[in-house]
Amino acid sequence: MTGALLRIDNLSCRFGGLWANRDVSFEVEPGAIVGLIGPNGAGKSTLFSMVAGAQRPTSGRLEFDGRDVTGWAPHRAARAGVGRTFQLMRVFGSMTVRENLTTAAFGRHSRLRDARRRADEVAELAGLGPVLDSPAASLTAAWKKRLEMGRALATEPKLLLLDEVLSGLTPTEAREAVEIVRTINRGGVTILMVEHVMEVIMPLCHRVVVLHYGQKISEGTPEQVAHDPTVVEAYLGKAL
Amino acid sequence: MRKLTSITAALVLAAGLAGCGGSDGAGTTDEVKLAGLWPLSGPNATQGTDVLHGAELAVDIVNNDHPGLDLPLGPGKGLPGLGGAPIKLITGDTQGKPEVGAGEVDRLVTGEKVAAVVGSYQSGVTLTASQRAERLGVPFVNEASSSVALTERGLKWFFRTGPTDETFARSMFDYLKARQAGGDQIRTVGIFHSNDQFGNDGAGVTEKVAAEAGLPVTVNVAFDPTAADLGSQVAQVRGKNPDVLFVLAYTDAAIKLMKTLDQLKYHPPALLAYGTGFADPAFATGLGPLANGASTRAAWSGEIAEKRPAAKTVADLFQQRYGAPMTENSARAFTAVLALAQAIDTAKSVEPAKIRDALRALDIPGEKTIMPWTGIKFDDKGQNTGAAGVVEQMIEGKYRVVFPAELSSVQPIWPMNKAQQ
Amino acid sequence: MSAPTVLRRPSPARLSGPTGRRLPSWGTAALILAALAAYPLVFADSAAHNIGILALTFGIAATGWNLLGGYAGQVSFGHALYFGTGAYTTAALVRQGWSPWLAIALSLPLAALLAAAVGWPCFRLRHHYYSIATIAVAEIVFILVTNLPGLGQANGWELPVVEQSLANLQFSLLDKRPYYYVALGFFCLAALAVWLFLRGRAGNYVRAIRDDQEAAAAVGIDVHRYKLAAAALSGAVTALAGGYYVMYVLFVDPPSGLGLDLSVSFTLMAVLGGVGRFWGPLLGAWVLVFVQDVTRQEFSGSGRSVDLLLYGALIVLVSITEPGGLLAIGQRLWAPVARRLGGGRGGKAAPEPAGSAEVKP
Amino acid sequence: MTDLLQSVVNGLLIGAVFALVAVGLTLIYGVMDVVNFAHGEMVMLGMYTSFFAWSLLGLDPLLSIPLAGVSIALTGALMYFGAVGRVLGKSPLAQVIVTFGLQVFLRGLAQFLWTPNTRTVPRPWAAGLRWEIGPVVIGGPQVIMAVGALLATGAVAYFMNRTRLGGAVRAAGEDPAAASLMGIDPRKMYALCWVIAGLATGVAGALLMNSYSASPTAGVSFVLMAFVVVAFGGFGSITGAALAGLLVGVAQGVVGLYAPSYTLAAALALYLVVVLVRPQGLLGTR
Repeated sequence: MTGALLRIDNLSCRFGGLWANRDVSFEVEPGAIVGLIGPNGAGKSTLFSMVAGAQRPTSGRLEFDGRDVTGWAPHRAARAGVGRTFQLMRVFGSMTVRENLTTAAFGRHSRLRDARRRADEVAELAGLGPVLDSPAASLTAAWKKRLEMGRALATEPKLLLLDEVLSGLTPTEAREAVEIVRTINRGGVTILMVEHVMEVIMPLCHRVVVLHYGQKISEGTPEQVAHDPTVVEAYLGKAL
Repeated sequence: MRKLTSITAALVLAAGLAGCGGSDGAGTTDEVKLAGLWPLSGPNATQGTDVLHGAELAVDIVNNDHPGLDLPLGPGKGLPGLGGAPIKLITGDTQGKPEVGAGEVDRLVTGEKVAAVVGSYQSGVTLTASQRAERLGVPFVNEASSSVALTERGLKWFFRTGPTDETFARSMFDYLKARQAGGDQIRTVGIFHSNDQFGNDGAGVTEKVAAEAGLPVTVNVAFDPTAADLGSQVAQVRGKNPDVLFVLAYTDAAIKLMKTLDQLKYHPPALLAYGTGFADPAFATGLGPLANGASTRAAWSGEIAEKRPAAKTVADLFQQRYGAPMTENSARAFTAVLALAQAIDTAKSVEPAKIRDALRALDIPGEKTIMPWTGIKFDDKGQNTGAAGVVEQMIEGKYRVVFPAELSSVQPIWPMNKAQQ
Repeated sequence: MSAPTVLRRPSPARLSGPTGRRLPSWGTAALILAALAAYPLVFADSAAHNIGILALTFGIAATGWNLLGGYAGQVSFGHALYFGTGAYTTAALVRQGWSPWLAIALSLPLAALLAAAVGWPCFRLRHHYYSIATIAVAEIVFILVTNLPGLGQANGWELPVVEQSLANLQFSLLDKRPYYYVALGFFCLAALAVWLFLRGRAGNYVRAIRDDQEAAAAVGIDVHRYKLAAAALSGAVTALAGGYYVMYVLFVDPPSGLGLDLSVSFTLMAVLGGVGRFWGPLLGAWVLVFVQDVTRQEFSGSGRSVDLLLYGALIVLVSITEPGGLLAIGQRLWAPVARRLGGGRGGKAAPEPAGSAEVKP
Repeated sequence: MTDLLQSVVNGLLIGAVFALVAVGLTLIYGVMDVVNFAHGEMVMLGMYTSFFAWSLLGLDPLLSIPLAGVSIALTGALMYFGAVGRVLGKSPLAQVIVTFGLQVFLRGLAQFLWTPNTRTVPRPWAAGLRWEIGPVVIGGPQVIMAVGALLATGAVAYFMNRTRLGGAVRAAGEDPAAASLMGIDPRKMYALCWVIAGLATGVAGALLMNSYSASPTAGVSFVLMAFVVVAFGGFGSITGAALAGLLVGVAQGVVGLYAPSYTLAAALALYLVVVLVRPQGLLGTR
């Protein structure tokens, strides 16, 4: 492997007169866990949406796995190997957890039996065993977040985009979730995760990118970023 | 599984046979069952019920003694040819839907074992229902569907007592010829019709008869009866200003048209309608004086009762029984049922084939009917050759016969807007 | 004006009731089939057969509607278009002397193509926008067929009466059981096609699309393509009903083949019986055809019809009390009985959803 | 040329009525994101109210405007509390279906109570008026209906855009959660929305009785046009509906002149083009 798995090149997105992202560039190398952080409204979710194909960039270029994927439809991005979760937990409510996973697994396995097997593997990995036959709509938020991860994983992605999968969890739940993320990563899946709580992901990430007002203001190892005065100012400034 | 099915089937068959034992009625002469198919619920229920009343009254005339009534089967009880057997009318509701009408024919013929079917007001329903009667080999007598096509299908069991659109068109063009002879200028004709079956058929026939009469059709507007506004459509007619405007419209559009004519202050010298909306009592009550001047074809008119004692008796009986005046629809149904009863009486049998042969041979003179017709005699297509229409004009809130002269009681008002002053 | 976000977000779970049992087992299918096969033997008169034939035929159409409206969540109010495609194509070809079997068979791909062609632009629209668009398309076709020469216009088409045989799809009217059993055969065919579609990947996909279109796309589902696939099969199944219907009635005109009322009745049957449930539309069709027949007999002559009133009340009641329709109500009533009967099997049943969800991760 | 001019004038006048009918529809849509398929039936009930006010009380349709407005406003409230309000937050399918059910129900109810017969007010006061401007003739009822419709539309627009209560309704529509934080009960605002829509629709019904006939299906032709108008003007926009109403009116007038059978088809085609090409309509934002 020579190049990066994901290359974001001068990506911008504008809504009316408002820039949600402006000239953001960074790379995600294969096998890494990269954190994308920033205060509320920093443009993290928009950037995510663009990578996942759900939002068309105004300008700039996206390269994934050596291919130009700028402006691809979300299902094509998913087929190419970009899995994602949704911050607001969009599970398939009328289906059971197993059906949710099976549906996602159908992307790589056209036969029901194979898809089911993949679903069971993922359920095992994401610890979804106890709720496998429950309707997804009846799950608690913590379970739904876990299902979101499992569902994305069932598509057998090369890159997994996790959108605030840790926020809103109790400390115990969060620790378990972090463990799951690690396990997934050890299985060879590259991870790009959005969090706005820095403390939780600092120990998890190999590298961190900081967005503020739609622009990248810092990038580096968690330690480097944590001590970057621009970052501190952005967070404290926001707090004040 | 198969075993289960066959056991169920056997049980069920037994139950079915036991349940069905009651209906044996075929061929007995203690009463003659006739089916009456009309839109008794749904959007045309008012007309359907009116038609039903006409038919019921005819059954009453046959079944009960009406001494002195100069109509077939009037005096005496029941059908003398069948030992005084009474007629029983079994109704079926078509809801004005062709498919429902068809299903009802099957039910009444196979279930109730009726000897013949009368129906079914709308041409579309008559079409499917009479096809079923044909397949089942049972006579079908139609009372009020005027679509020419019905008798052009080569059916062997279908008979129509009433006039067709073409007959009506001829009556109206005869009227125009009479007007021309009287000095009115009639050089062009316009047609204004709803774009449904009734409107399309009527417009086609009008064009054909107009061509025969040598009158050019200068404007032919098909309108959507559900359109909110007819202003543009009327403006189009006004632009060509025909001397006579033929109209085919249901009630709502008929009222809309008259209002639009008034609002645009445009009235053709004559407006001749093909009944339906214009014959609906709601037309006169809803429009009041605005309805004045409109003319329409009619198969029957209250005024005919003034000229024929039998018609007067029947119309009075109708008013007595139903608290409403007899209409052309009820009169047509009355006539159809009476004609059918006469045929059954002559056939002296309830066998469908014999009834059909009797219908073929039927010949009732005009004065033995309540209609302004020369009589009832079917051609080989099943069309009554004696059927004819009259032309009426709305004068001071009432339809008056204006043509033919021998049946008319008033002079037509020409141009029509003179009637509105 | 931007749209409200909180109250609007639906919980689709309410729509389809218990999960995991949506597709029928062979046992249920066999039982239903046996009951349907026995019906014309139990009720032997022509009127009952007529009800059965219409219920099965409309059941086919409603099952077709349910695939798109219930399973894929695209509520069409224009399915009469596909029914009409089946009816008109069959009528046109049979009038030319074709075999009705061939004619019906040919009308199916035609309707599928038409459904896909209509869906191509319209599936970009969501919810009401889509529903209104389906009305618009169907009504435009209705108006065109009514007015343009060549398709019978408002007068409609009558089909010729020919020799009675299975090949001609015309049977005796004295005993309508052949009509009934052919309808049953067609229903089985339609049900099988829908079942085959739903049981595999496509079935999961369309349900995912109904639940959440964005999430569906995010797991790699080509939303547009699967909507089109569902629409195509749905259109073909509905056309099958139309084709057979026209062979039964031997007449078609715009109101009876393409009318908005027809579209509404398909929706109604599915909603009443249980939308997104396999047997729901069939149940709804039987109930509606039966209710219509009974009220027609009951109120005939009064000039008032009560069927519309009743239908409307039923739809409103079902939507506000149990969107799962009669089947869901039946299941709810049956559940305590089943629990008592099968008390010993409690351990095997899946844990209560709410309970299991409380298990801490 | 005269015909064309006449058609344009007719179209403008009837277009004003389309606009008023569309206002209620667009209001409910904009605030609640619900399409009221029973809207035409509310118009129809308004027409019946006006008819019976004439036949039983001898009131001219113009005088029964308040009565019809209030009656249909109540009907609107009833529809909201009895049915529509109960499916909010449930599946989108239930929301689409419930008003459809109401449509079938109300039409059936009218037919059951009042038979399918057509009811007309024979000689409303407005029918006595007529103006002639050059070759163009303008009927009194048309003018009265158009003026009344424009006034009513203006009143609704004023209420929604210029009053506190109207602002609260809009707030509840834009963000129910935020509105409840500000002490606005969104459900009350929704109910109010149905009342206002009912009011506007009832007024439209009474105005229509100056020239039209009441029957159970009388609302159909207006509601299909209203859908087109709402889409054309931008879902949720009252001003847009007013403008679009006039445009659609003129369009159907002109189409009526050249292709009289296709007025409705043309309007529906217009709807499809608008939602597919410019989904936000004429004045819709977003």
